[in-house]
Amino acid sequence: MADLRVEINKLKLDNPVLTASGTFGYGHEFSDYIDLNRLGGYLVKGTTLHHREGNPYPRMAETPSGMLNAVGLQNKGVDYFIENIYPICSQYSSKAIVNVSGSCIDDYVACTEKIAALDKIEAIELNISCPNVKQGGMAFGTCPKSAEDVVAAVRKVYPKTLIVKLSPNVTDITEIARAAEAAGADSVSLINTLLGMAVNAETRKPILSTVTGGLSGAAVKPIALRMVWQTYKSVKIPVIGLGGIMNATDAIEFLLAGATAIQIGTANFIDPQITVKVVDGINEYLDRQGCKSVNEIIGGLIL
Amino acid sequence: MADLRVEINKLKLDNPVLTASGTFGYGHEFSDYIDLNRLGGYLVKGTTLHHREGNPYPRMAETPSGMLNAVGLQNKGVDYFIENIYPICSQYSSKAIVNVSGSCIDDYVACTEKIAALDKIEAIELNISCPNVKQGGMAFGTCPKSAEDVVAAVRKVYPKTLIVKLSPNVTDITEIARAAEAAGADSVSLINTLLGMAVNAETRKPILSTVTGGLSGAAVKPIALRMVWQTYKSVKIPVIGLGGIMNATDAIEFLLAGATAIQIGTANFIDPQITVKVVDGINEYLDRQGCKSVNEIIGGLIL
Amino acid sequence: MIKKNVLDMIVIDNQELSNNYFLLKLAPVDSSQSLPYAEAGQFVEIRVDKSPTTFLRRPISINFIDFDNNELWLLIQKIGDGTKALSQLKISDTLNIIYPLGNSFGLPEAQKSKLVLVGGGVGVAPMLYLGKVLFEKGYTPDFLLGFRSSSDIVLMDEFKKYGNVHITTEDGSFGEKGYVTNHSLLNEPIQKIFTCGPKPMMMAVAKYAKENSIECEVSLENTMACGFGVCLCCVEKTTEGHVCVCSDGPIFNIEKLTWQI
Amino acid sequence: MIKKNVLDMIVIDNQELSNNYFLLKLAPVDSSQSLPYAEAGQFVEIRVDKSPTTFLRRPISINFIDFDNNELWLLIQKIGDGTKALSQLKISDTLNIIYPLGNSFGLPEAQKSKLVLVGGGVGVAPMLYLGKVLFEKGYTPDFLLGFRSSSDIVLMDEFKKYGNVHITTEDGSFGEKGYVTNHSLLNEPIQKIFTCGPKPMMMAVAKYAKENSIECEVSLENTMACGFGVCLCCVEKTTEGHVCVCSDGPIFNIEKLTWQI
Ligand SMILES: Cc1cc2nc3c(=O)[nH]c(=O)nc-3n(C[C@H](O)[C@H](O)[C@H](O)COP(=O)(O)OP(=O)(O)OC[C@H]3O[C@@H](n4cnc5c(N)ncnc54)[C@H](O)[C@@H]3O)c2cc1C
Ligand SMILES: Cc1cc2nc3c(=O)[nH]c(=O)nc-3n(C[C@H](O)[C@H](O)[C@H](O)COP(=O)(O)OP(=O)(O)OC[C@H]3O[C@@H](n4cnc5c(N)ncnc54)[C@H](O)[C@@H]3O)c2cc1C
Ligand SMILES: Cc1cc2nc3c(=O)[nH]c(=O)nc-3n(C[C@H](O)[C@H](O)[C@H](O)COP(=O)(O)O)c2cc1C
Ligand SMILES: Cc1cc2nc3c(=O)[nH]c(=O)nc-3n(C[C@H](O)[C@H](O)[C@H](O)COP(=O)(O)O)c2cc1C
Ligand code: FES
Ligand code: FES
Repeated sequence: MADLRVEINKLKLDNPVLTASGTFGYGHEFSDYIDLNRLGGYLVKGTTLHHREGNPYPRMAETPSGMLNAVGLQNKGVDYFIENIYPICSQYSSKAIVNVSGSCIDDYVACTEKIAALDKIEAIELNISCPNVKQGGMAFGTCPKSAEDVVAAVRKVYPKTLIVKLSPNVTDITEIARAAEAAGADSVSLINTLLGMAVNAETRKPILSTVTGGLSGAAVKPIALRMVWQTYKSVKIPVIGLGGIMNATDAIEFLLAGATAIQIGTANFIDPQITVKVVDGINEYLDRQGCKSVNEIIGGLIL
Repeated sequence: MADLRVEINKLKLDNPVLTASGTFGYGHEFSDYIDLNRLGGYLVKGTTLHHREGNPYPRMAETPSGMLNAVGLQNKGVDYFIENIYPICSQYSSKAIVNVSGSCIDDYVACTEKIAALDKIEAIELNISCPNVKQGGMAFGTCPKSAEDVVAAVRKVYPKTLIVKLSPNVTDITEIARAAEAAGADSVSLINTLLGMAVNAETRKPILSTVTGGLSGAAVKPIALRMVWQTYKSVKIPVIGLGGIMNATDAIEFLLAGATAIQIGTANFIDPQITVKVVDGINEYLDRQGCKSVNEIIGGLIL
Repeated sequence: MIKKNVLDMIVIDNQELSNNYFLLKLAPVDSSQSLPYAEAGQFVEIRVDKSPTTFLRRPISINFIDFDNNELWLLIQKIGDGTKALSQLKISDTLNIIYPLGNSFGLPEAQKSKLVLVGGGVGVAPMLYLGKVLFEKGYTPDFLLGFRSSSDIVLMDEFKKYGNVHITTEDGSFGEKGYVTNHSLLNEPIQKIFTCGPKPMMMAVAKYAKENSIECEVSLENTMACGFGVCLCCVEKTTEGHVCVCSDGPIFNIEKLTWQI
Repeated sequence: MIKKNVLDMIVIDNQELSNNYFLLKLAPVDSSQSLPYAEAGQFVEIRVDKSPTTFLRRPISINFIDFDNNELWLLIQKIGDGTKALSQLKISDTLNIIYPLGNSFGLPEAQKSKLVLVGGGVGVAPMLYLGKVLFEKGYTPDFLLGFRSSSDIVLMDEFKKYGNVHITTEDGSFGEKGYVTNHSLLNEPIQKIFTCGPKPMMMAVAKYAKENSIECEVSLENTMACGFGVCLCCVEKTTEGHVCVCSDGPIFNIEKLTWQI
């Protein structure tokens, strides 16, 4: 039984297994399947200042070893979260992290300020990489300058752990990571979804109402792993790795490539118990490899 | 029996089915499996001015619905091609297109000049997107300025059909496509492989000798399709689509998204007869849909 | 809320019914475990292990539960790779399901006039279990089942156990010719209609119900990624905005929908 | 060059041998088609259809061809998902192979002293067919087969039909204890060694051969994407630079390799 504790700046996690925003609801939806307290933490769904209806149906297309989504940040807004969800989150010992989205800097800031007031939320994840909204979202995350601006603005109002979630739809993700770091981010998480598209040949129509959507799932793992490795080598703040993690072995690969913690997204849809299986699998691996702490393998890739 | 003929600038193809460079050898290796003359054409393996040994073994890792390769342009050089392969290519009526690579502009130009002298080679594909070589390769294809420079230099010495192969590892592929167009490209083909990585958790080592490699196969199809669609809308020259095409339906999706021709890569490894099956499948589709010519569906996505 | 279970099931029967329908009968692998209760209209999410092109689970309605024999029945149409792989399952193969999911049909307090259960094609699936539940409440449901042709008709003998069965076929090869909405049964007094089937059929049924002020519930089949309300992919636009078909549905009263009927 | 064929095959037998080896016997689906000729040392590429994690074909050596009965035998070790899916094939399942691929063992003009066929673990696979081919030339091969333990030993009766069989086990539970390179057979005059097995074993055998000036061919198992010389993924560094194991090999004379032995 190895020591699984990791730290993302001030945020102390019992283990490195988190869930990816937008794939885990508000967490409590999984209470029939797993003991939520066994997770290091969970990212609640993308939260915006105001209520958002999201994009029209259809929003999903299955692809080889993956899926496209075009949810478009449907959520009831930050006030709804505070009133109705926060009290539930507070019942779990596992750390809830709020994924904050916005269409302009002011919205990000206003939303963050409200979350900052919540005692039991020790960290936020700033989503500057959503490919499914017309304004803001990914636009912030594909250019170092705008990434820096939004992170700096949020940093001013947020004293707790600030994680910035990066888009993979860029030429050089390390450039954006360094911009986030320079603007005061405590950690970067990557990757959000890759922009993709699906077509129905018979009807000649796009499958998604929005034509393009975000690709996630096993298919993206090689790309995510590469980006985590590149980013790990180019920033000093801890990296949180995600993208296509389907089992414990995948998670371990991300830890070896430099991730201090990992997030599980799409895999929750296929196996709603996968998160705790990954916690167990990491434990077994560390025992098998004779490691006393998970920190021994973080970034431990042998070249 | 619909009319399958398409044109890529001066290059006239009997049908839109081509093969992707590096996945089809020099073509004749498939003569046991298929009648090569049934293809629109085939892209011969990446050819450089000088002989290249490529990267050390291991060069391949299987990934979910895809694979990573790190071949690194192993080839015997353009003179070898001219002496030993060109005579074989000339026996087929199907068009051979040479994929030209280099590590500096002079090499691209010198290699192109030699190919330009070959009567039966009516087109080249300029590979400015190989992720597996240290110098040149993808570096040319991830910045509009350098893409423009190399395309312009080659354009000067190459009067026949010049196709430029684009890298998907960029923030905005249409920007690079427009740069290639501005520099005189007759067509752009996309996508080359996505930069990825694979790790062996038990040994803690990267699987590829080069750590990172290029991702291809079904997994990348949604990304490729999206890029083809974006590029189709933003340039006037014909687009050649590829990336994860595994069957006729996939090929048709690319045609609908705006590809005038398509290339089949990794799928050749799994079914060496797939190319002719795709030709047949496109034909059946057009008949079923009551189309007289394949040109009726190119870019025919209904929004 | 009924607890959702992730269950390993064993195939105890897999029968090719007419044309491309098959009936899959499952029991818990652990035979000492009895199938938890589920309500009519709920569905399961099946993990399809041996189909390389099937990444996500597949939602399938509960066709029938035989609690005495601890059997779960699923009536499935071969559509694509996922359902084809399921059709090839052999006795004693195992598969993993999430069970039960979604809301359920609203059962009336008392039967006043006809309760009509309209199923079209594979949409007849949830009607069998619903019919049984109604039957056990002492009601007499009327099944109105529409098929392409006589060769598509499935589970007739089962439906007959729980109510009156009325059939339409598009080609007239059995029962009344035409669509379910043309069937003479609809001329009689109806208390409530429950329907599942192709969207155009459900819209026609909903239209009929609306015009005749009959209460009507439909079972939607929006494409799903998770099946339990966390991905927000399966949404239907309702009078209350986007709601999840998998968790707020799949059963909706037509009054809540924004269908243009 | 032998023509490469893409063949649909039917499983006529799939036997679990010891531990995690199994023997898959295949025949052309079209039973009027006879298996084309293949040489000893060649391999096939199998498409694994029912394993979602297996994207590429899997290379497997020809273990034996029974031309009289039109049977192709493959001896396979369960390693990962692909080979596990193959181990679950049932009689009359079909699968698609590319056949035959690669070069072949170099057969001596005449037998002068011992021809030793050294196989380790699943590396014994190609030795059976090679033994048969040598036997039919009138030679008497000596099989030197190394296993972990007596429970791993496979196909003994088959090997005995074509030559003398010598066994080593690492735990000494059968035959001589230790590795193949320690076996007493190697003290006798040897004309040529053919070997296939884990790389450390082949290197030890190659070293022995080199030191004793015995001609030696090894069968390599570099990871492959295509299997027929077009992807350049499977390369081995040789005295002539990078060559493809799938098309220039898998059989190499050790003189051509750059192994540090
Ligand atoms: C709540 C619910 C209950 C269901 N109950 C049953 C049932 O009892 N029996 C049954 O046979 N089926 C049922 N279905 C439908 C079933 O889930 C699909 O037929 C199945 O997922 C198809 O999987 P596949 O892999 O075979 O086909 P795929 O390869 O996924 O699809 C083949 C083709 O059909 C289209 N398609 C598939 N599913 C849908 C959909 N839901 N909406 C629109 N287009 C679609 C795809 O776009 C594709 O073109 C239900 C669906 C839902 C949401
Ligand atoms: C020419 C040739 C002939 C072969 N003949 C036989 C044979 O007759 N019988 C037989 O059982 N096997 C044979 N093999 C090996 C066989 O191809 C592999 O065991 C098989 O591909 C594994 O597939 P899998 O999906 O079960 O495992 P995978 O999931 O692909 O692999 C499981 C693990 O084993 C490792 N691994 C798999 N294959 C190799 C390899 N070639 N080199 C290094 N590591 C590897 C992987 O990295 C992974 O860690 C041969 C290989 C070659 C190249
Ligand atoms: C249905 C769906 C909804 C998502 N919603 C969000 C979101 O609201 N905010 C966010 O930052 N990422 C969102 N994502 C992206 C995931 O958090 C994650 O970055 C991505 O899916 C890659 O991880 P995976 O391959 O493990 O799923 C969403 C992904 C999916 C599939
Ligand atoms: C083994 C391998 C070698 C490749 N070599 C080249 C090459 O030499 N030149 C090139 O432009 N692209 C090369 N590619 C990229 C392919 O041509 C193609 O762009 C890519 O594989 C995506 O298509 P696919 O998914 O259909 O394979 C190679 C791809 C593979 C898998
Ligand atoms: S399918 Fe995920 S919320 Fe309904
Ligand atoms: S495996 Fe493709 S060249 Fe050998």
